[in-house]
Amino acid sequence: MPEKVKIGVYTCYCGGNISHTVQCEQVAKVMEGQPDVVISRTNMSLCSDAGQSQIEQDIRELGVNRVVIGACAPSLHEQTFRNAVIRAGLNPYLYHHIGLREQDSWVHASDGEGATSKAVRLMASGLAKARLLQPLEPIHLEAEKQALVIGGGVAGLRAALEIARQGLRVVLVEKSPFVGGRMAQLESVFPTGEQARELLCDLVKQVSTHPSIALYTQAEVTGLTGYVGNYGVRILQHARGVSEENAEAWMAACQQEVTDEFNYGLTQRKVIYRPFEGCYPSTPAVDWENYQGEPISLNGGQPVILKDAPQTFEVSVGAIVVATGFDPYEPRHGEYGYGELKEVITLPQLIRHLALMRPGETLQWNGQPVRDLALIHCVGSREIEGLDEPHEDGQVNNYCSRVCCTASLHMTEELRQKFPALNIYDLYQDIRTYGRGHEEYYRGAMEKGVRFLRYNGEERPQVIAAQAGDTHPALIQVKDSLTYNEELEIPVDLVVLAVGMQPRQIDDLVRMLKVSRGTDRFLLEAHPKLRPVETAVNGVILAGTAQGPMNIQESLSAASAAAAKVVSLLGQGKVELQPFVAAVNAEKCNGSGACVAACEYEGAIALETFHENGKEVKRAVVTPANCSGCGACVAACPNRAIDVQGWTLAQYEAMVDAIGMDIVDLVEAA
Amino acid sequence: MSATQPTPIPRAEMLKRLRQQHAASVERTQALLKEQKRVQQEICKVLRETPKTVPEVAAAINLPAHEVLWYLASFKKYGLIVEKGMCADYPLYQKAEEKK
Amino acid sequence: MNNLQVDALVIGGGIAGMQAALDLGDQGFQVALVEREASIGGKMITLSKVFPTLDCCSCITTPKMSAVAHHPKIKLFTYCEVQAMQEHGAGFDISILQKPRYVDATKCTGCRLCEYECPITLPSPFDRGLGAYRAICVPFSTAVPQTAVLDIDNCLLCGKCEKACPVGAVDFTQQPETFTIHANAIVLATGFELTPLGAKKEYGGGKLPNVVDPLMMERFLAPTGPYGRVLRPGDGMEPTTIAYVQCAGSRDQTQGIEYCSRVCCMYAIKQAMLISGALPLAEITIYYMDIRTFGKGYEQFYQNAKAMGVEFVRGKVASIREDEKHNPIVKLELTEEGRIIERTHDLVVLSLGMIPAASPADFGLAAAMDGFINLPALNADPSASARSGVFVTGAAGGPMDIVDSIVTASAAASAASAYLREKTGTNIQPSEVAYA
Amino acid sequence: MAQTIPSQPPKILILATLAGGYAGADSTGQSHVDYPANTYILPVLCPVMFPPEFFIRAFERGIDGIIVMYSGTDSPYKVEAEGTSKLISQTYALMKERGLDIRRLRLAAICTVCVKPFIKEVNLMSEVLKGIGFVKHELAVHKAHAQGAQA
Repeated sequence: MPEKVKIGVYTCYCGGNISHTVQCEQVAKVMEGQPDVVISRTNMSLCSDAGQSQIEQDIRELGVNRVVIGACAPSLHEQTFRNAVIRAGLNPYLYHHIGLREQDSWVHASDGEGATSKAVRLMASGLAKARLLQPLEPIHLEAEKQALVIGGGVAGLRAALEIARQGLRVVLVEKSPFVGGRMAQLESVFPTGEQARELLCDLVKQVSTHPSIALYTQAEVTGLTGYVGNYGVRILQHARGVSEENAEAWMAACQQEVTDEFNYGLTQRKVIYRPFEGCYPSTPAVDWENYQGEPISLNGGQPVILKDAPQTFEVSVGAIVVATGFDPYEPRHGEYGYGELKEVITLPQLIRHLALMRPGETLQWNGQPVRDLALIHCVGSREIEGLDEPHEDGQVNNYCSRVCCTASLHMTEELRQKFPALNIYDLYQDIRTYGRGHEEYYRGAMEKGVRFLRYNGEERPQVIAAQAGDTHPALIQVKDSLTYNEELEIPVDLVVLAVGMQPRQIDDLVRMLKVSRGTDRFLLEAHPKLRPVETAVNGVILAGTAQGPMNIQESLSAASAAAAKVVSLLGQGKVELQPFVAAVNAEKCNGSGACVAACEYEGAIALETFHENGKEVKRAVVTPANCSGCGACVAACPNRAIDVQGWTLAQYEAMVDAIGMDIVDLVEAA
Repeated sequence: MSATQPTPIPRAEMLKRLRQQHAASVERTQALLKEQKRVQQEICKVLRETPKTVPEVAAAINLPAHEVLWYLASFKKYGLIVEKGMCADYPLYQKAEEKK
Repeated sequence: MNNLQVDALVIGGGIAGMQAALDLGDQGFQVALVEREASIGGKMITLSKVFPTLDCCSCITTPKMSAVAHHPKIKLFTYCEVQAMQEHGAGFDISILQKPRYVDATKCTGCRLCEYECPITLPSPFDRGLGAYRAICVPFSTAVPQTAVLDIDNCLLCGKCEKACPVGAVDFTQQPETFTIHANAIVLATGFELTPLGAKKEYGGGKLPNVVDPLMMERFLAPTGPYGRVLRPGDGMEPTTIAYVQCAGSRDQTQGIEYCSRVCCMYAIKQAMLISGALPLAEITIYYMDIRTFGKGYEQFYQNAKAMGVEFVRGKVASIREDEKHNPIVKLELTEEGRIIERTHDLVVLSLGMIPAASPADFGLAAAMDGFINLPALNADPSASARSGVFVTGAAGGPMDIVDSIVTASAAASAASAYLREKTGTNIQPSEVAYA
Repeated sequence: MAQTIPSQPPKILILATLAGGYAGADSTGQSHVDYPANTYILPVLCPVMFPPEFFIRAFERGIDGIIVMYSGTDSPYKVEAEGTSKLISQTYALMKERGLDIRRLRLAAICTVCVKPFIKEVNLMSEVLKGIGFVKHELAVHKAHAQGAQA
């Protein structure tokens, strides 16, 4: 049998703030006479220790089991009183708070009588709600103290390491056979001038030796079930193909060569390969996508045909960090002459080209010495709708890629140092060297004779082939606003396109995770300030350039921030959610499915089949972990069989009735 | 009671010390208050009849316009005056009705 | 006052410090947050709306402030200064000065009766001197804690507030107190100040009444601002032509500030959009050399502003003077045309840059070239300072916007948490059941 | 008696979201701006939970005007902006059937520091109610008409 409702009502003077306008004693007196009220008190300052103790005492000694407080705004002290109620052993959700200060005494100072009757009605509505309050428990879900990190670039590595250092286990999956991602393809990094692969090597060493991190290369996520705290992830991992012991012999014996994506197509590599010296894992891998079944004879033995033996396994994780990174923008055929003129390359290609050169070698391209070189900024970035040609999905890249300006000017410094005689032209719209030490590259370039030309995004420069017999193979035509919009033609030996960033192709993953993408196609955060590394899907967190263009420093910060969110979520081994979620009254539910149709939250509510008196019936079942508590289902249900716990429709009706009542009736009822 | 514990200084003594310590700033503030009261009276007098703009008030009481604006902002915050429409690009200010 | 042992001390209660404290607290660490001002909220709480979403700033800041105040694992100390930081084997001893509020914080209910009684009115620092406050007041409407503070240097000692206080909270006998916090890790979130308005003499900032700084404009645009609308401070006129001078406190060797302050382009564009909303007839011009809208969604924001009619003029502003009506006259070289022109505006905003609000040396740390705390491992461990156990977040480590500050705050919390668990073996007690 | 005119002023119910209107009302309080006392603010998580019948019932119980102060597109809930407006239009249809002046129900986006818009909404509703009077009267008149039509 349900316990008899015994309400304690407290009207706070707030040191005069309320009582100067509202006749608190009168309010308390009316409350005293209302049904179910066992005690009605006033207090000069209820939030004081003495005030709180009084409430606790009444709960203990008078058996008060519902508490209604009229005081300052709930945002100020609701938690204070909730804690007092808890201390007295009562469920904190059996307490209701009415704001009599911000929403009554302070705004009706000129109408004391009106303020007092408002207080009476509001308090009466509080009683009405209190009678219908039910004890609630926060939803505690057991959570796996393990996280999945997707992507083994710098952000994924950093996120994995920080999560592991904070006591959770990590499953790190990398699609390619080696970790390091795009950072491994860099050489000197701004603004420190450190070597990218040396920095990575330190990070990889920490990741690979951490006992709580399990790394799977050549692996991808192929299936996903569950929700925050309890995701089931299916992972498919390809075979390495060769073993460490005969690694060198395998690579030597392999004949088939393919374009080496590590060097952005500048070189060829074998299909059994290591991308670079010092890669991790160091065992070479078979590039199954390109291996065409060539029989390989190891050390002159029987030729064998290598076979991939992909394995699928499942892991349970509580949260997922998406660190899938970026691809450099690939210019269209003919964009600034790219693909048409051999002398047009991208900045990432130039970085690899310089890395492949021998020390002391002069700068050459295509066998010809490079005397004049031009960098063009904003290639694949800051595109203008209606002016620039849209990409496959009909969109233009209207965003700034953030890193290309500094990367370009950092490159000019390296070029000037290595090849002092080289003439460098820099064609830009705005120089965006925003970070620590970035502006120095810009100033350095200006001082050291890099020739800057400023073009307008609406009239981008053109790159054309030179006429036969010209001194240079290519010609750039540009309207330069630094020389009062003079139309210039610059003969050059090499054109370097500072290409922007675009998100990797991860359509399947996006579908599985149900995360959203912005109009820039990068993954979308839940809120840029409130939850900048979380997605709208509880438990799915972003790290690094999957979210948008970032430099290494920013990727590292974002990855650490992602780790903080994972640890906050899973650190206790359980996730706690507010109890304000939908709950179905099975007796009233007739399985109409209206709630399911009304719900916008994936997996929050579904119809399930039950057996009732030998008949199969459908009933709605809520998965609290996925429910936001918005209550769209409440309005939709034709049978009033569903409610948001703690905020039920019946409670609102009771409150409205109390407010609608004539004040005379309220007072007479007392 | 431990011997090292200092005896509490009586409240009156503490207030006296506070007064001594802040004698200069109190004097300065008193002068400021006097000036504020004077300006307040003048501005209120000017605004009693018809609403006025900042430059109009400034001209009437011979005070720089930016100082007048500061006074009006403070009076508005504490309920002494209200905005009352615009005159060209300038808001008009008027004395607030006395609260009961 | 009692001394306190915590896992982590966060210094600075702006958005970065609050976020770092919340992240550490959510992980179960005992955290102390020390703030120099009487309320937390930092620079962010003074802003109107924030880019690029144009969210109302207070809607984002106040819940964080309240979360900090109510967090069971966070102990908040406002109106406190860090005096000294001693390192010892197990961590740090930080000596803290509690400045006297002359109000008993345990009694004050934030009712403001004292403020209404106080006879003296002063230029409000919250409104950058353009609004008014009283010598005793709650610092601003959404301050946390909602505790009054008395400005003793501008007090008449008349005692009216003491009589007005219904709970007897005003206490003229309060004295400064010093106490020590023992912490195993420290997060520095000391933030920034604007470069001084008058730093570049040619621009007339601080002299010309209608040349203002961007935080003043934020107050004009905020719903709680000093005028409740956009007026120029010189004479209360509703401005119809407003100009922004970019890089007025950055990228300028003559001021010794050679770096880019990262936020000025975006706040100027944002303010231009907000002014267009408030004053639909206003003409707004932004004088710039490079527009640096590099963050997520920022370039689109810039393009939207252009489409809305905000005028972007590339040019170097040489000087600003005023006419007899105090209208600022901007003299600039149009770099695209190679000529020098003068244009008169009703109001000019100098897009000032950021300088550190605290000296890195106060925490035993070296400054980088830009004067902010040096981060020795930018591309490996960007939250780490040169001192083990001391982490850096937000603008303490260099200019950055709110989004970046919040991300670096979580990053610093993560790095501090990893450090605490590994180095000191801090055993995390599960949080008490917190019902929210 | 249905036609008895209550002695109290008309009652305005304000359903205000915690993330929007409710906090806005608190801000209004902190600014000490006076507005009429016949306003009763109830906090809600998200107003999409109220079926149109809820509003009708409230009018029948003597609530003269209702303002839904939601968070609009700033809401933490996916459905709030769209769902609430849909629901309000459905309610309007129902109100017309019952002979209720649809000006008795308003939807307004109010943010946490929207002091002026909050006051504006309250004043607007007060003005409307001054013009159209008590809901009980309106319902009674409609009932009488309906009966008259039947007879």
